[in-house]
Amino acid sequence: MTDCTARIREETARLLAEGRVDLVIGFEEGSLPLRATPCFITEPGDTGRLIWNAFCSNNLARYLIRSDRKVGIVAKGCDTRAIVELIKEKQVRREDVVIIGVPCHGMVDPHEVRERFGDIRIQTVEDTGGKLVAGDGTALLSMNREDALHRSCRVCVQRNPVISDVLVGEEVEERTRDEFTDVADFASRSAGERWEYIAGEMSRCIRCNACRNACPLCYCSKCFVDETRPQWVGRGTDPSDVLSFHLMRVLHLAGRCVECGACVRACPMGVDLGTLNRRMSADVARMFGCRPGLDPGKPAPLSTFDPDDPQDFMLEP
Amino acid sequence: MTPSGPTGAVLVLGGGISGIQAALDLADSGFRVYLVERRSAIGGVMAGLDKTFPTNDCSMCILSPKLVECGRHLNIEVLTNSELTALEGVPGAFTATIEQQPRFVSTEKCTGCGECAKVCPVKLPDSFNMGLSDRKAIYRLYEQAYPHSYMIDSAVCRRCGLCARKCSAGAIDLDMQPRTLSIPVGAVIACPGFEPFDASLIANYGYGTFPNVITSIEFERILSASGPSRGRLLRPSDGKEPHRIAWIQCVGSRDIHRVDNNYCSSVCCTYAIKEAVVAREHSGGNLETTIFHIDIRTHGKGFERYYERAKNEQGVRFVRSEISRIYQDGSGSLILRFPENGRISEEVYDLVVLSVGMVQDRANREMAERLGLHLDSHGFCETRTLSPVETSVPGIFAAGAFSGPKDIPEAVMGASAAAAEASAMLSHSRHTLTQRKSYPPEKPLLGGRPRIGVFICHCGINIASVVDIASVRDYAAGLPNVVLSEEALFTCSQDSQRMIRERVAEHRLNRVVVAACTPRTHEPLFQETLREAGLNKHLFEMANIRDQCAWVHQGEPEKATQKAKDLIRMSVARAKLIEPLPQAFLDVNRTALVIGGGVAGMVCASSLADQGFGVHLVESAAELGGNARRIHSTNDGADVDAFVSRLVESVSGNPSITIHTGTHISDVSGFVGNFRTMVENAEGIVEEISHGVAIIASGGEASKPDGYLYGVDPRVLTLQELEDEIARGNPDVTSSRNAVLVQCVGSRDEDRPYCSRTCCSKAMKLALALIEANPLVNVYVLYRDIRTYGFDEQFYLEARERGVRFLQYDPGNRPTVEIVEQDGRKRLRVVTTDLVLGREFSIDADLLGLATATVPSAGAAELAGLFKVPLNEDGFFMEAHIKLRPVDFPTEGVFVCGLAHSPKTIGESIVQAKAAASRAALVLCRDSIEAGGTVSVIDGPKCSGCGVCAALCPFKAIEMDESERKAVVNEALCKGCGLCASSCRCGAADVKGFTDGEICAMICSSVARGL
Amino acid sequence: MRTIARNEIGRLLDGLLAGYAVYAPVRRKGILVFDRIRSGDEAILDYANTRTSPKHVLMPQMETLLSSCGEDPGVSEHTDCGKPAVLFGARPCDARAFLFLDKVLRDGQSRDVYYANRRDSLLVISIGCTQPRETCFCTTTGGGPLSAEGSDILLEDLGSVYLAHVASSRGAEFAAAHGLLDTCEGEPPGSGTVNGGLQPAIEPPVDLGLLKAALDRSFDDPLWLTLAEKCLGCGICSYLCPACHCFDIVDEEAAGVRVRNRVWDSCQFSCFTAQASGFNPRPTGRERYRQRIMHKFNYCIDNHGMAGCVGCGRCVSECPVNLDMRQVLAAFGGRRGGN
Amino acid sequence: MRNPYAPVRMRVERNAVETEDASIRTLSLSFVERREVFAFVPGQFAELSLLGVGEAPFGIASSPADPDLLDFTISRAGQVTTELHYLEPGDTVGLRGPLGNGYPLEELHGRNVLVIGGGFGFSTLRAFTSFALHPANRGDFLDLEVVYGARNPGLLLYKDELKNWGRRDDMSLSVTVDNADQDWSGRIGTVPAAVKTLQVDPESTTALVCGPPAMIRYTLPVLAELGLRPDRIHLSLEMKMKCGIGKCGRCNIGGSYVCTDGPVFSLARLDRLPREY
Repeated sequence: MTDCTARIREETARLLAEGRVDLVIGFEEGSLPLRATPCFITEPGDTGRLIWNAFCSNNLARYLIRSDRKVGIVAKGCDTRAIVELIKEKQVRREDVVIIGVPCHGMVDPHEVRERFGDIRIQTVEDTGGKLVAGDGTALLSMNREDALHRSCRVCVQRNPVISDVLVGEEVEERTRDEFTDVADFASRSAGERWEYIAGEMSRCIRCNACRNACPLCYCSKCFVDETRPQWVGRGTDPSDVLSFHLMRVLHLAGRCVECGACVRACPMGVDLGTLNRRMSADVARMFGCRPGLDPGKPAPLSTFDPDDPQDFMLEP
Repeated sequence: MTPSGPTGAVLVLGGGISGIQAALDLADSGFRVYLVERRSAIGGVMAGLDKTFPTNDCSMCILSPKLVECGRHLNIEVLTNSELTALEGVPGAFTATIEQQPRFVSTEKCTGCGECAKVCPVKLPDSFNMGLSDRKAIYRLYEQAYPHSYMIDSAVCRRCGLCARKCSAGAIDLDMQPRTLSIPVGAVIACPGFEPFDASLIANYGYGTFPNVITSIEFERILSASGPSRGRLLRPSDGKEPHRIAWIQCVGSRDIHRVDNNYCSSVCCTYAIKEAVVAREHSGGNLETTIFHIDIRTHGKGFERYYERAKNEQGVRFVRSEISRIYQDGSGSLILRFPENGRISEEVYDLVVLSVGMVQDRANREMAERLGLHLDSHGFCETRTLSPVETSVPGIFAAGAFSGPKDIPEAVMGASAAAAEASAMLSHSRHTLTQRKSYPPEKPLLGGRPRIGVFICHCGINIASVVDIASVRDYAAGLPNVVLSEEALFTCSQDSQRMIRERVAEHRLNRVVVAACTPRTHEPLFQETLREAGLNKHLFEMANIRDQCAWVHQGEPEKATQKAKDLIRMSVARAKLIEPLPQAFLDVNRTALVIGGGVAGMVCASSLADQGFGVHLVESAAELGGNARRIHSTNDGADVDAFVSRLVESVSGNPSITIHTGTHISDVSGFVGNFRTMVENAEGIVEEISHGVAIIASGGEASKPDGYLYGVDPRVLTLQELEDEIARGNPDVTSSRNAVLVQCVGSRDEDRPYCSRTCCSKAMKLALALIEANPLVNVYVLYRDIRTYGFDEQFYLEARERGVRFLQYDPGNRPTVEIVEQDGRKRLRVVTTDLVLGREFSIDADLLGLATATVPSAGAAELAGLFKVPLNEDGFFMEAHIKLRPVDFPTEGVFVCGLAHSPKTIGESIVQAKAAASRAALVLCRDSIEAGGTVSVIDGPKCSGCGVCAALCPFKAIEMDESERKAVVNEALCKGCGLCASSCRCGAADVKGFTDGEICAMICSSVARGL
Repeated sequence: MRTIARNEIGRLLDGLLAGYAVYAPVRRKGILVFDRIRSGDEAILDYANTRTSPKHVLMPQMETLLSSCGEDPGVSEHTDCGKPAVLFGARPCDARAFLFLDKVLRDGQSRDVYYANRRDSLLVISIGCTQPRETCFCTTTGGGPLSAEGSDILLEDLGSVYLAHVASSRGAEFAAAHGLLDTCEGEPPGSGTVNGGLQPAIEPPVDLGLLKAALDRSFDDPLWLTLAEKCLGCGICSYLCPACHCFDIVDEEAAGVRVRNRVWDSCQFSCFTAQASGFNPRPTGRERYRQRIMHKFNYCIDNHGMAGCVGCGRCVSECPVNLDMRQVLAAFGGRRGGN
Repeated sequence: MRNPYAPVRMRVERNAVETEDASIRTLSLSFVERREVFAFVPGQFAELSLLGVGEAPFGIASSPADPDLLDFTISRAGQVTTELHYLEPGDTVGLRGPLGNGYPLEELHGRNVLVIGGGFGFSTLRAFTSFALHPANRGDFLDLEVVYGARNPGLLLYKDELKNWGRRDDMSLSVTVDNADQDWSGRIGTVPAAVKTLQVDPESTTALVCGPPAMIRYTLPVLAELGLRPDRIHLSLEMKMKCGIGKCGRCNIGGSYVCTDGPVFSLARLDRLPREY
């Protein structure tokens, strides 16, 4: 980790000094324990702010959308998956971005840590690779790093960057195939039960749009939610409007969602968006054999048209 | 019409697909057309087919729009129940006499409701369904027939008058008399089609005796959803589902023993495969299908793949054997006896389908006689390979199966080619006899409140017997913005149109909703009425309360009525939002660009020039001529060299044609009507050509063979090289003792899973030429299937008669060649195993000819990219629709012909080139290209520039503005299909007239019944 | 001075339930929020603060202002707020936010009757803080862990007991009427010997006066661009904020029922100020983030005499990219105010 | 207690097409139940609404001198305006107002008034001009000079009124269009160009300006050239508004709300506000 930090700083300084990029987007220390925060470096002298640790969970690809600058970006597997899709969808020009790829061990969910350690006032966290050791100034507590990972990191199929210009750190071993076991139980429930569960989760939604705005693939200049002619979705918290919003969003991401989990992490209300998204991803994988973000050459399945499409999905129960 | 010019009208004889295509091409290019059909409706054979190969498109579904178009065309007069009785005059000024039998039903008044047939007491077998079902004395030929009206079969009608009393439209007139018409026309296109071979002539198959032995045409009806069993696969004897079906090929074709037919009907192999595949789909795969055949002739574009898929994936069994006899067992099943591997086998089938060929019947022969046309020995209209649509009579052109067996695309191309000939002949009289409709100026809407008129149709009792029209009318009257709700017995009738026009004026209606039948057939009619009423035609909306209410909920009148209200409420909700859509008109550059200076390109260029258009002909080689320079003569003995020279001369000397040899296309921009193409020569000098259409005739070439010692031993030649040598009279070749021709070298293999189509006939020609040169030569043809389709079959027969030995090899065990020393001479030893005899042959040859594949020319892919048109898997250009648009592309204004499209003979290239010229002329003779209307529109600020719409647009009407990162629609190319709108996540793409807002309004109102 | 035992609270709330709609901190699917309780023991007393603020008690995220039905031309105004309500357990910062909302919605030129009616029938019983969170900065904006502003009654948390301070006449009336609590007779909270040590120290990141002065000069500061660069433009900060009150008015019609609703809105959304013509006076995140800070720490002080922020820290703790309001204030106040 | 969100019912008396393309119409409304105290000054606006469709703010286009009929000139842009365009005489519509400050009549008292309007922005200036021309008020002002422009003749509003004004001798009117057709005999050119030709006494003149942003941008320098002080130039601003009573939070410019402190601001005041409009 510290090694990665040094390498990221080094590469950033080099890219800026050589004038290859105008800006490098990476992470710096957050203002709170268990947090890192995106940072934007334009001066080689500022590279000392850059860090790499277990809390660099934001998907920085979000910041690349329709940028008119040459940008260097520190990118994990999931960030690069998003970049791949953004390039395909012409939101990012490959030649305008320099990817400092960082193989990822999975990012730690502060909520999990707090849950585990209870109400202590965490002041320090050490990531030993296998363990997380937290201190409140008086005592040290430790937990398995693996148990503290974000949900998206636990099922991540591509921790190493899919594409990169510079690779920082050792490649990590990829997990075995993702069989979508985490949504198997959900999928096995009846339609009514699934509906009830999702509706229950959505009832906490406050329509802050953080899921949308954190998503690297939600880049429409005018989101359907903000559209008034026609008014697809009411603006309030009527359950039907909330559900419509989330269901439409997930459908807009079908075949494009790279499962980075940014939406889940952004939600202030802990709404289980993960289940809905993962279920959609499972369908996309099954029906189209597609895992978005992994194949730069392959068009998104719902962005292709074949007049002879058998449309056999219509026959599914 | 100028007194000196020819008559600007054309008589088209025959209302099948050929006649329809010819009529549409001609009428659209400025000629008046009389389409004469013997039967009571146009549509021909295609109307009776179930699916079409190789795409398995529903035949009726692709034909129906053409029927409607033909029927509606202002400049096509369809004369059904009619027959030409005489043709007098000279080319350019004929007078045709047409005898029209009475229909007894007014086509203007009849709405096709079908109540008359319900009361008609006379029942007889329905000939359209091959007698497999019944019809009444008053009937309609088939469901989607045009004219849509019923007719009375006077031969069986008892004149009881029940129908006339029942008809609420008053359409029936039992006193209708025959009439004779005298029509001046400038040219005639004869395309009366063909008759299926009468299978009862082949006694040993028991057709006519055994109920479960049927013809392929009957089987099409059985498969058809509109057929006697509504698409359920049942056999005639007992209505049971068959489990084993056999097809017997070449019934009436390639048969000089039982009948004197020495030609191949060309289509039966592929249609049998299609029937087998479709039958298996119908039965859920629980069906054994066997095709008994001599050769499998799947020589058409995409057919070989179709065959391979049927054989390898779809479980269709192919047995190479001739059925010697059929017996019937007690259950009605059939025992087929046939030789197999030297023994006689017997197999039992539930149903036997005879793949009957195409023949000419007496009626066609008599008609030909009246026209003075020469017929060949089989009664087909005589034409020449190098003038394939010209008959023996100037001014009369032949198309379709009248001049020989053809499949649908060939018929369509022939029809267009014939149209091109007629058009060239009459080009000075274009637009002299055609009508153009004028409309009052459109009233501006001024943004006022929507004033919607709702017109509800009884459709006789078609709708009214189920739906409570009065309650629907009252309901509609109370809907928001509806200022008038009115019912009509037949909303589509002429007086109703007048009524609608009056109401628009009286009530200041600015939107019209018609609740009746389907917009597919009737929307244009009502839109026309709106235009006549001074309203933009898009201010119209239709609710289909017949199909979707009265028909599907026939037993539930309350629900049907409720649903009719729901549908009307939705329509009104949309109507409120509809806005007039402006139409823009763009000028057309009346020049064509023809790419490729081979026969196809030259023929096309000269046809266009003859039709009065300027042409730029671009050829990459230094001189014109292309592959034809190496053909020398056709099978029927025509002098190709002379033909090509003449053609080059005439093209070069034509002031309308500008020739650009030694150049290639470097850039293309623009769109239909207004292309700009850069033509670059070897020195890099670029010339810009402005043109309205482009025809790709970039040709093909022979593949270089792999193996067989080609390039190693000088005696191993491709067939093309062999032809050159024979023509040159090379003694090394003409004095050969043992000549071996190997077929399918590079075709029908894994790399090129298609048939090169021409090689079998060419092999016959060369074998016969070798024998001609040296009667002592032994010629061996090593083949897989002999595909001498059509009249070329006679050359196969002749080759056999002249002693050519045919040895069939297995593609898994191809012939081998090695050089062996014998008597101090190096001989080419060819070893092959004959499948029929099952033994190995070793031939010491001094000449080896290889039938190489025809492959697309090298620049095809680049050209495809420049014009944004597709290529198929084999690298040939992919037409818009393999059946009905064989020379068009989805991209408007670009056409294809010749080898660029697929392997074909020189004669076929000529036909296709003329067809392309005909289609291109349709664009060039227009005053302007209409743009706008129901087209896509991109809301710039909402567009995120992801490019999905541009990638998906099948018409290449959307481009990305890379600097703005926005999609841009070219309205001249957009067809309003809506693919962009449905794929656009940002909601930036919308189709005018079907906007998200309008659709949403309908959806919202659909769930708002409470109102 | 009388105290109320911690374990008596449940019973106290039960008693109120008969006459009042009672809102208290409860856990809903793992998230702590203010919601109506059905029994006193539902209320959670051991909490730092709720995830969402109690603002919705006075200004629901969505409320119907007007409605009409079918052909009837009559319009219902929905201004009646129903049963009087008690908000129990608000933190002093959240209670203080009501003071701010009052200035904007109730006490201004046009009285917002919907808010005002709810406010006038609401009694706020807040509980002082003993243990501030790492994100708290109430002292910056004039509040404090034991501030009674905006409350009717403040409970001072002494561990096993609470000390009650009546902070308004309505609080006094309520206390008297229910005989539930004795008052502290004017003793300021935290001044008692018992709890003196419990008042937590919260270091203000910036001096509000100096900040205001700095912001007055900072409209075109390039720093706004830097801050907006990180901001995702979501509405978490606005929607969790107890003082944010921007709203939209939207009409809907379904099945013959026509309604005009008020829904929360956020100045961070691009459509907030976008005009029908496409023109947007705040076209990018830079203008929108600036508006947020300027509104709270500059314009509100000018217009209402207090900042539109009470330092509850929700925006700090929940911002998905850790854009920390305190650092933002320090960046302006520290830089400009300091010299 | 008055509910500031509840509209009063108005009856549509007239709905007239203003422009050739029918994109702008003028609604004339009368009070249904009782003539409420609806005292307003030119330059104020009101919210028109159709319950279930929506509410939108419009400047009052008629003069307070004709208090019984209120005019609103409405450009069709979204759903609300489309539905308002659809209204026919006898229909009812909701109204909240008057809102905002209006033109500073007291300040204008006894001064020359230069009215400068462009396009659709002319509606409240029309209200002012009609008001000023009313016999009861005309004496309150000295010279009245009106400059009004549109993109083309078809987009000019209040054509009959313009004709009448053109004939009067107690005011001067110049109407100009950016692009003319052959039927147009009037002035061709932009509004700023027309203003440039005027002779005004800067000391005794106050300007009222309302129009599209481009017009305002190029007119202000011309006014400065003519010597008008910023506090003698008043602009009526367009801003997205919802509540109209300073609560919903979207129309502020700095600490000022366009809906309550505006929409009319003096240039001097605007210069003190952030440029966020």
